[in-house]
Order: sequence, then C-alpha cells, then structure tokens
Amino acid sequence: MSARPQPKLSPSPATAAARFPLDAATLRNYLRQIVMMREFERLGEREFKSGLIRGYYHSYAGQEAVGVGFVNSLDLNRDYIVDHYRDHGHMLLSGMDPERIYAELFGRRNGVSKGKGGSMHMYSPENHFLGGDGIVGGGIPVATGVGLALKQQKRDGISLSIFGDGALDTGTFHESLNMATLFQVPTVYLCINNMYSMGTSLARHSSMPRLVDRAQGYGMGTEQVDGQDVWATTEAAERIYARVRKQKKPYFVEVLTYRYQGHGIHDKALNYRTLEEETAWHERDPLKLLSSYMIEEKIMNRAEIEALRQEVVAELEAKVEAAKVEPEPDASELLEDVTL
Amino acid sequence: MSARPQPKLSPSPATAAARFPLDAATLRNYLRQIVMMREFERLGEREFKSGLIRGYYHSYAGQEAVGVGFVNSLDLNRDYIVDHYRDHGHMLLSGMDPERIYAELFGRRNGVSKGKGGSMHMYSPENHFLGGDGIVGGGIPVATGVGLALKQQKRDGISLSIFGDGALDTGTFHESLNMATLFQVPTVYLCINNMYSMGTSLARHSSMPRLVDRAQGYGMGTEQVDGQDVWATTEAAERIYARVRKQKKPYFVEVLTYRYQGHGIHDKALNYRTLEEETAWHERDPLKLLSSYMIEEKIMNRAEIEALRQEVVAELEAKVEAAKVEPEPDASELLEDVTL
Amino acid sequence: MIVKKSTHEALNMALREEMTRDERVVILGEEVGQYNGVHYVTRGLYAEFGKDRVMDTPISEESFVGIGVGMAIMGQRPVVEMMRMDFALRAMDQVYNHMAKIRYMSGGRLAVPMVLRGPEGPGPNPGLTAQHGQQLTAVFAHCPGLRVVSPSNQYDAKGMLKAAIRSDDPVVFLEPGPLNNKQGEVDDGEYLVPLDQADTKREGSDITLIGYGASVALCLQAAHELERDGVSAEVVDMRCLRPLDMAPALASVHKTNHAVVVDYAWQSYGPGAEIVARLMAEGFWDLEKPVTRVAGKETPLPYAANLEELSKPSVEEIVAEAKRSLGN
Amino acid sequence: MIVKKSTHEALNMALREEMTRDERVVILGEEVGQYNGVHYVTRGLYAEFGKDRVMDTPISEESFVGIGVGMAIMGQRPVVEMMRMDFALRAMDQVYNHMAKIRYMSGGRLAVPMVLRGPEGPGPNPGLTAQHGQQLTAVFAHCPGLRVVSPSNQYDAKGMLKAAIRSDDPVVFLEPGPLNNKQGEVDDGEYLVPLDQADTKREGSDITLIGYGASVALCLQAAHELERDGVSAEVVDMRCLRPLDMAPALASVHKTNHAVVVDYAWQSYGPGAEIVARLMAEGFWDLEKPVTRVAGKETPLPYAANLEELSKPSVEEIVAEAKRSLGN
Ligand SMILES: Cc1ncc(C[n+]2csc(CCOP(=O)(O)OP(=O)(O)O)c2C)c(N)n1
Ligand SMILES: Cc1ncc(C[n+]2csc(CCOP(=O)(O)OP(=O)(O)O)c2C)c(N)n1
Ligand SMILES: [Mg+2]
Ligand SMILES: [Mg+2]
Repeated sequence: MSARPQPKLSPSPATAAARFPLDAATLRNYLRQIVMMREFERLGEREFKSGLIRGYYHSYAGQEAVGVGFVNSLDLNRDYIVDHYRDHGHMLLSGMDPERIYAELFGRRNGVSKGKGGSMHMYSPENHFLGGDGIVGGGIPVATGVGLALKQQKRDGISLSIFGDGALDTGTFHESLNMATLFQVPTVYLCINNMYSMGTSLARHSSMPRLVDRAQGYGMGTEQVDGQDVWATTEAAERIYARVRKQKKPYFVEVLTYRYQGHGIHDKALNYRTLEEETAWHERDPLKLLSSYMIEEKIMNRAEIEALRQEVVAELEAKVEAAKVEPEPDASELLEDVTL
Repeated sequence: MSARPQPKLSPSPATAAARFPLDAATLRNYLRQIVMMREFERLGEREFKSGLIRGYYHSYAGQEAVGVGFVNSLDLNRDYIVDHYRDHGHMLLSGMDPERIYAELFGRRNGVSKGKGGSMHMYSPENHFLGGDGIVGGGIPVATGVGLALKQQKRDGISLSIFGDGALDTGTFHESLNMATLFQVPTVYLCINNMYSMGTSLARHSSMPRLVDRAQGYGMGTEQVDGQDVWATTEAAERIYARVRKQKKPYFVEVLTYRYQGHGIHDKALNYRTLEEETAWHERDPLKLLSSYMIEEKIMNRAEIEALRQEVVAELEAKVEAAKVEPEPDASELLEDVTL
Repeated sequence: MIVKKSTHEALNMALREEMTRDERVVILGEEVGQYNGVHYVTRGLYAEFGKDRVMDTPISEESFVGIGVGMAIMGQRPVVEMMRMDFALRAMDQVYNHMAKIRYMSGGRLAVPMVLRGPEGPGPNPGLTAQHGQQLTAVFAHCPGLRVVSPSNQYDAKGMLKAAIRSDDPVVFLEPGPLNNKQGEVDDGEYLVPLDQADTKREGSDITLIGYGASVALCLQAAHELERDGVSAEVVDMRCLRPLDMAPALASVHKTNHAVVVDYAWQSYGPGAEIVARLMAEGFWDLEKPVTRVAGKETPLPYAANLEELSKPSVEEIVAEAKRSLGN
Repeated sequence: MIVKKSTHEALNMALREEMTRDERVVILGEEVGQYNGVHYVTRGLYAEFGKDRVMDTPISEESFVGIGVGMAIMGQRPVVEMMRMDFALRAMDQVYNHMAKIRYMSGGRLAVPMVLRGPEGPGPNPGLTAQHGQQLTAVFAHCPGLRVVSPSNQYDAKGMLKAAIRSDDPVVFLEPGPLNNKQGEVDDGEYLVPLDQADTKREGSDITLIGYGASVALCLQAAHELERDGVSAEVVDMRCLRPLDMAPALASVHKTNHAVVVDYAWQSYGPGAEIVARLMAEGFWDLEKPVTRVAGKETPLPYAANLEELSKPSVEEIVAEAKRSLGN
C-alpha cells in the first residue's frame, strides 16, 4: 500500500493560527461544535446498539474540522447545502436542532423527516439543508441544479455539494462538473477524502492518488486542503466562497481527513486498515489540535474544556431522552406525502 | 464561437511522409480504402433516400484517415474493436464484406446481424468487430471488459474502444477509464473528435476545448493526433499499440477530424456550423491530402486514381444490387435469438 | 379556437404557453435549443426565450435529470427532455431515487415539481431498432412518487403537458413516438386536461378495447373494422398510468362484459398486466370471458421492415382477439 | 449430504463450486473481495481464488456491469454483484441495452453469459429506507433477453445460482434480502435447479397462494395459519419470473379455484400483476373468485419501525384475503 496518501504534513496550529488568526470567541465556538458533533455520534452509536436506531449509521467522528470550516463559512441565509449520507455533523452545523435529528434517527413523527427518512434522508429547507442522500454521487447533480436555480433566480447564494472520495468514481461527478463549468453555476464541490470508500482504500479505487489531479478535466479551479486543522479549512472555505460568489463559477476542493469509525456501524472489523495508520491520524485529531492550541494560548484550560464537554453531553443526553419519548408516526402517515 | 478548435495545422503530407515513410503499396491500399469508405457512404445515403434503408444513417465521410491509421494498425487476429454507431468505415477496414453490411442496412436475413440489428448494431466476431452501439458512451465499458477478458485469458491482444467527442460527457467514459487504470487493461480509448456532438459544438458541450485535457485524471498516457493525415494516424496508432501491448496499460488518444455530413441523414440543415469552417476542413480532406501527395510523388496519377474510384464504385454497386435481391428474414426469425 | 396541429406542434404550444405564463418554467435537454429539438417539440423556444430558459445539455442524462431535481426543489419548474425515452435508462437512479422519492423521504418538506418528457416506442420513423424504440412505460409507472401519463391525441397532448408543468408532483410525460407527426384537433386557447382521469374515446356496447398512448389509435381503427362486422366496440384511453384511473374501464366492462387490452410495450410485466389485474380484482363479476392482451412481441425491436411490423401490436390482432372473446 | 446453511452460505457454496469447476467464472463488485462481501455472499473467495478472479470495483455500477458484458462476449463467465439491487438503477442502460439485447441485435452471433446478482427488498436488516430497500423485480422481468429468477429458500438459492452461472443467457439473479441470513437445508453436493420451472412448495386443496422470493415464506406461514382454521392452502413458488412458468399455478388453481398473489414489490405494475394477468388469460374458467393481490404498499420504504412494518405484505393480510376469497 505504498501509494496510500499519508496525512498531509501541515504547520503546527500555532503557525496556522499565525497565518490565519481566529479570535478566541470563534475558537471557543468551534471547539464546542467539534465536541458536539463528536458526542452526538457517540450517543447515536450507543442508541443504535441499544436497538433504538436501525438501518444505517455513518459516523462523522474524525472529520469535524471539515464541517467547521466549510459549513460555518457559508451564509445559510442565501447559500444551500446538498450532502451525502455522512450528514449528522453538517446538519448540526447548519443549525438544526439535535433533538429533531435524534427523533428522526428514532423514527419519530417529529423527526426532521417525520420519521420517514432516517439517517441518510433528512431535509431542512429552513436551514437550507437540502438533504443527505443514500446514493453515492447522487447528490452531485442535485447540488448543481440548486446552483443553477440560484443563478436563474438571480439570487446571490452559492450551493455546496458534499461527497466522499468514493463519489469521484461515479459518472455523475464527471457529468456534473462538466456541466457546472458549461453553465457557470456557483457551486462548490467539496470532496471529503477520508482515504476510504467503505473498505476500499484510495489506492484501490482511484486511478490517481491525489483527487485534485482527477478533477483537472473540468476547467474549474481546484485545490487540496488539510482537513484536520480548523484554521486551514476556515481559511480555504472563506477564500473559496468569496471567489465563487464573485466569479459565479464552480470550484472543486479536496479535503484530506479520516473517519475514525468503520464505514457504517456494521463495519467493525476494519481489516482493511492498520493500527499505525489510525494512530497517525489520531495524532492530528482535529479536537486535539484545536484544544491543545487553546490550552497553549491560554484561551481555555483543560478543566474548562472538560466542563464544556460535559455540558454538551448533558445537553445531548437531554435531547436523546426527549426524542425517545416522542410518539412514532401515526399509521395513517404511511400513505401521506406521496400521490396514490 | 472563438473557443472552437480549428483544424490542427500539421506539416504538409510531404513532411509527414518524410517523418514516417509509408511505401507505395501501402499508400495505394490506403487510398483504395478511403475511396471505398467514402463511396460506401455515398451509395448508402442514396439507398436511404430511395427508401431501402430506414431508421438511422451516420456517415463516416471525412473521418477516413482515422480508421486507416487506427484500424489497419491493429492485428485483428488477436485484437478487438468495440465501436459506436458511426461504424461503417471501421467495419470495412476490419475486413467485413460490404455486401453483408449493405444487406444488413437493407434488413436482409443474410445481413451481418440477420437483419435484426441495422446500421448501429452489427457484430462480426470472425473479424473481431464486437459491435457498433447506439448508446453514446455505451461501448466504453464493454471495450474495457473486452480488455479485461484478454488479460484474464492471458491472451496478448488489445481492445480498441472507439467513440466520439460527445461520449466524453457521459459517466461511463469517466468510470471506465478509472477502472482501466486500476485493473491495468490493454485498451486504447480512441476519441474521434469531429468537433460536434450532433448539433452541439465542442465549445458548447465540453468544459475544456482540448479533450486530451479532459482525460488527464485517469493516470494513463494521452495524446492528440491530427486525424486528416494517414501518416500521422498510422504513426500514432503503431506507436500507441506497441506501447499498450508492451506495458499492458490503457491509453487515451484524441484524433481531430470532421464529419462532412449532418449528424445523421435526417440532419440536413447544419444551421450550427458555417460554410467557412466546412471549407477549411475540406481543404485538409484526407483523400485530397493523400492523393495529391501520391500524384506529386508519382505513385499514381490523377487518371489512375479516378480509375480506381470507378472500379471501387462498380464493385460496391454490384454489392448493393446483390444485397437488394437477397430475401428478408423469415417471419419465424422474429422470435429467434432471444429466450422466450 | 380548434385548429389542426401535429402532436409535436401541440406539445410546443403547451410549452410556449406555460413558459410565457410562468418564468420558472425552463427546458433542459440535448439539442432542445439551438438545434430546435430533434422531434421538433421545442422548436422556436430557444429563439423566443433565450439560452437561460432553453438549455442545451451535453450527453449526460443522469446528471441533467439530477440538475432538474435540484432546480425543482428550489422552486423552478424544469421540463427535462429525453431525446428518446430509452435514454432515461441512463437516468433511472435520479428518476427512481431522487425525482420520485424526495418528497416522501423529506416527510413532505420538499416538492419536486418537474416534468421528464420525451418520445417512446417504435416511431415516429421506422427502423429505430433495439436501443431507440423501446416503450418503457411500465418501468416508470411502477415507481411510487411519480405521476406517469401518456396522451393518445393532440388535444390531450397539449392539455396534459400544461397540467404536468403545473403539477407539484414530478411527472413522467411519455410521448407516443408513433404519434409525433400525426395531426389532429387542438384548442389554441387555454385549457388543461387532468392527470388522473382515463377517458372513453368511443362509445360501444359489445366489447371494450383498452389502450393508452399510441395503442388507442389501433383500438379506434379496430373498433371501426369491427363495426363493419356488426360489433360495437367501446374504446377506453387509460391516459394516466400512475395513478391509474380504472373507473371508465370498469364502467365499460360492466356494460360490455368483454375486454381486450392493447399495448405497444412488451406484454410480460407491461402496463397491460396491471390493467388486466385491476379488471380481475374489480370487474371480475362483469366479465363473460377472460380479458386478454394484444401487445408488443417479447423481443428487442428488430430492424428489418417485416420483422419490425410483426413485432408491433396490429389492428388485425385486436379484431381477431375481440372476435374470439365474443365467440364469433 | 443435506446440511443446514444460511442463504448467503448457500450462495457462497454455489460460487465456490462454480469457480472451482470453471476458471472463466470471475466475480466483480464493490467490496466483494478483500472486505469479503457486505452480505457475506463472496466470503473467503478472494483469499481462495485471488484478486484476478474476485475483483473489487470502485463505485461505478454502470461501467462495471458494462465490463461484465464485455467479458461475457469474450467467453468469460462474469458474476457481477450489486451491493444492493437498488444500485442497478445506475446500470439500467447496460442491463437493458447491452446485457439483454446484444444476443438479439447481433442476430445470435454473440452470447452474453453473465449473472447480475444482489439482494433486493426490505432486508436482511430493518431500516434500509427508501433508496436501499426496493424490490425492482418487475423492472428486470419486463426486459426481453434476460432471464430473471429469485429463489425462495436456501436449496434453490444454491442450485439456481449454479444454473445461472452455467446459462448462456444473461441472468438477473435476485436474492431476497429478508432471506439472506435465514437458515435452511442445502445439499452440499453437486446439483442444479432449472431456471424455467416454478415449483409447488406446499400442497393444498382449497386455495392457491402464489409468491416468489421472500413472499413464499409469508405464503407458507399463512398456509400454516389457515390450516388451523380448516383451510387447506397450496403454495406455488414462481421462482422464475422471466420466462415465467405458469404451469404449476394453473394446475393448482384448476384444483382450488381460488388464488391470492403475494409480493413484496409495489403492487401497481409489480410482478404480481403479470401473474394475475396470466391467470386471467389461462385460468379464468377455473376461478370461482377473482384473484387478488397482497403486496408492498405504494410508497418509498419508510424508516420508522411501525411504518416499515405496515409497508410490507403481512401474513395477516394474506390470511384475511384468502378467507375473503373463500367467503368465510
Ligand atoms: C450507487 C451506490 N453504490 C454503492 C453504495 C454503497 N456505499 C455506500 S457508501 C459507500 C462508500 C462511499 O465512500 P465515500 O464516497 O468515500 O464516502 P465516505 O463513506 O467515506 O464518507 C458505498 C460503496 C451506495 N450507497 N450507492
Ligand atoms: C445515451 C444517449 N443519449 C443521446 C443519444 C442521441 N445521440 C446519438 S449520437 C449523439 C451525438 C454524439 O456525438 P459524438 O459522440 O461526438 O459522435 P459523432 O456522432 O460525432 O460521431 C447523440 C446526442 C444517444 N444515442 N445515446
Ligand atoms: Mg471516503
Ligand atoms: Mg462528434
């Protein structure tokens, strides 16, 4: 597996922060968001194991810095997100209430999708979050269409298309990026390269090791970004969005990160990757990088961080409990929301 | 339409020939082949208008030098072709009897596909010609599978996948080339860029003007070749095939040429292109380039060339007449060749 | 005012009227703009409405159907053309998993008001062959979340396409290929034809001939021939395949006690099967004889003229089947 | 020797035996190799036969089905796995226009001996939701040129998959998702189950319950319950959808005069419609009551546990429908 990309060496948080300073309040907020996303998944996986959540569960753990940069930097009064199935973190960052997300995961009638969608299929038009999607690459044309609609409606937002490294192998990626340039849509294609498409490493599913290299054929700007470092993702996101807003042209960005859990909750063996590799990535855990910087810079100390975590957990536990006791959908709802 | 690519300026035939000499016998053969393909289509279109041929008719006129280089240079004892629908020229070059092709176009039971396939769907396993195909991009994965089979069967042939510029916009192009590199198949992807996908010019359907630039993301060798000049196509084909045979890896080649007729026989208006453009391409007509060189070099004179043309026409007319009087399929054949 | 128009002209009127009425209506597809549409349906619209409302696409069916979905959830009203409906096989994931399902999967939070349209079946011209002349009606009609309709004449073509564009549901609008160049009466004024009502196209008392799309014309011809032999045939145009309106067919069978279902699609698992199954469930006690089917033969569409003819359902087969049912 | 195996183990035996017997048999699909198959069907084969015979593919369904077609026309015997059959919607053009049609379009000069296989319907695990738990049987079964089969138990699963691999026709092999982890008896020796024969799974005299794939288990349970109420139900497993073998169902209805067709697929335009239409045409005079259907509800598969249950056909519905038919 010599062709397997290693975590991108990037400057230490201190250097990154010097290059792109973020104020203490912002960092505190980011830290809280990362903790929230991480703990959300921990509780979700626990509830899955307890039998309350069924079907699929794709954890976002490890990838949080990507969302911190790329979702926070959007202006969700005018911008839109079209996501894939690994969507819990992005929903939280979009401002959706964790209780409604848990309720959906529990199949409750007050869930985001009235209990009909499940983990991969939540849509919150109020939050400009236009879905997860269970089909790899299936959301890429949809996001392109959202961009085209914004253009036709002469609105000044952009659309963010989120997908994994595996989606680069689907025809829709290729077709959509070609059309995005032809039609000049204001869409950012965000590839979250977490090194694996289910159990298949990048080297085994991609003809080229760098995904930016695979995105050269579409006449649009491209770049590769360190996805573990909130300064790097925030800087890239702000700069890229400003450019797309101004030029009204699409852009492709590959963000390098790692998922800590298996592909989904059923994927436990992880026989396709090594402990060394996992350890190397955990060294650059986004939560660790951020919190150690904050401790060093004396923005927060270890105890405060732990207190923050406990506060977040308490908040989430309350949401879990509240969602649990919500009612399931009424039987009559089976045949609603579809023309018969 | 400033972005529209112009015919690639290439050295005069004399210079080309000096760089890659072809002997007189070869040139005579190539000339005959080009005349054969050109006249085959002329008679075919005539028969379409007379009502004997129905459905679709996609003329190869103008593109003959591509086939001369890329089909002749194959070794069809071991190599295979998977073509798209603009396939008459390639079938002739593969050694298929024009009478059987006309018979298919006339819907006769002795046609290549027993009258069941028509213009786009002829298959001659004896000639290692594994079909035209009516679905744009539909043959690209099939050709890749043929390459993979050759590899698995430890045979030393290669497969040639032929498609147009429009096929670069289909997902199968992208998916297949990625897999071709992953699986290391001995397949040459030959894109015949005739500047139009039906009525849509390159600039209007492709995010980048050079198709080789769109094929950079697959980790395989690529190049662009002048498709009007038999020396250029022969040189490129021989070199590329030798490389693919040796390395057992895929390769992408874009050949620049022009179709003289409309997309199909129903496309007469051609309101999407200009007379100037057509004239510029006819200046570099493959037949003209080759015959003027041969005249200059005294390999054949004008009268001999005209005699050759008449001989070919007489031969083809005889085939047309013979095919015309062949019987149509028996009604019972409707339900044959399919499991009921 | 009633005018005589070809089907493609009727469809073109519908598009022009709706684009004029509602600027959210946009057209996407291959050669729909500058080329004016391979089957003429979009003729003149590019010149009239410009390239932002009539968008030529590359050969990327899956993705431009998906683009339509994205536009629709944002409130546009995209009308996406398949040059031939056969090519929708390329887009089936977007049709089944996105266009049809997003409303339900979102618990009704999003609507997908888009139209997917294009010609299907063996026509307008002969010799379309296996990959270009299929009738995939059943593939669409099986999918919950879609409305699936197919008009049988020019008047319905216009009124139903207008209704489809105004529908908040995703609509698959199947244009019978054999009808594309045929002429008939159209109202050049404003009218809609509902998307959920079958329609009796000819009254009769002895037997019911049931079709949709291009097979209605066969039924009407067969009815005409049967009349000469003293058989009075009623012709019901199912017109709306999903949801399927059985009322006129059931009412007719209640009267005639005999029925033949006629379909260009392959017989097995074709739309006709569903119609027969509903007649079984809801019309059984009215039937004196089993309902049978006349349909496309179960082969890819062959090229040779004689085989192609044989592969299609014919008036003679319908007449023979009707007579067999009536016992004469 | 008869052994107890889960369905995925039975399928795995079939693959292993055929790969051992014939080196032209190769497997392609997502996570079939190193990962050992998401539903365990290919478990151990990568280790045993190596990466050239068990090939992991990227997420490129349309193209790796096409690669299968290319290999098949060259004489290989590819078995292409869809991780879930839902994803075949991505590959529908290759399935309909290439895999199914090349033999006919070439006038019989080429054969396409390949198998497309994978799980369909709501299972093995619950909560698959709308894009992962569809049963698209009818979409495949409508297409001439394909053989389409779906086993209802472990024994058939093994024997039919072996027969599918040996068939010179392209075969779509639909593995009922709900059956994947269920155990049953399998012969660990060499045997084949034909691809064109329906099979009576239980004898009875009062009513015929007709199913295929996962719905056969529902029929058998319903028969069991009906027995307690003194109703003797025969259960026919259609098993081979294309070509469809009606003989056992017709023979059964001749005896029982009553039938219910049971199907996990959406009812409208589902496989059950074709079965009912054939019973109409060929069994009408044997029927005392109309044949009705118990099928999947016409919605995308919902997530909530109670809604998901309600969306599936149930034993209670079958029992109720049978009693209604029998007038008790
Ligand atoms: C069309 C399609 N094929 C296969 C799958 C099964 N599948 C779900 S996720 C996945 C891997 C995708 O990996 P990637 O795009 O890298 O995203 P990640 O899970 O790493 O976030 C696969 C194969 C699917 N959902 N859709
Ligand atoms: C999937 C699909 N979509 C659309 C078509 C209709 N169509 C046939 S050829 C063609 C243009 C293809 O152009 P190109 O690939 O450049 O080949 P050329 O005709 O120039 O040789 C189109 C749009 C088709 N046959 N298949
Ligand atoms: Mg990944
Ligand atoms: Mg072209």
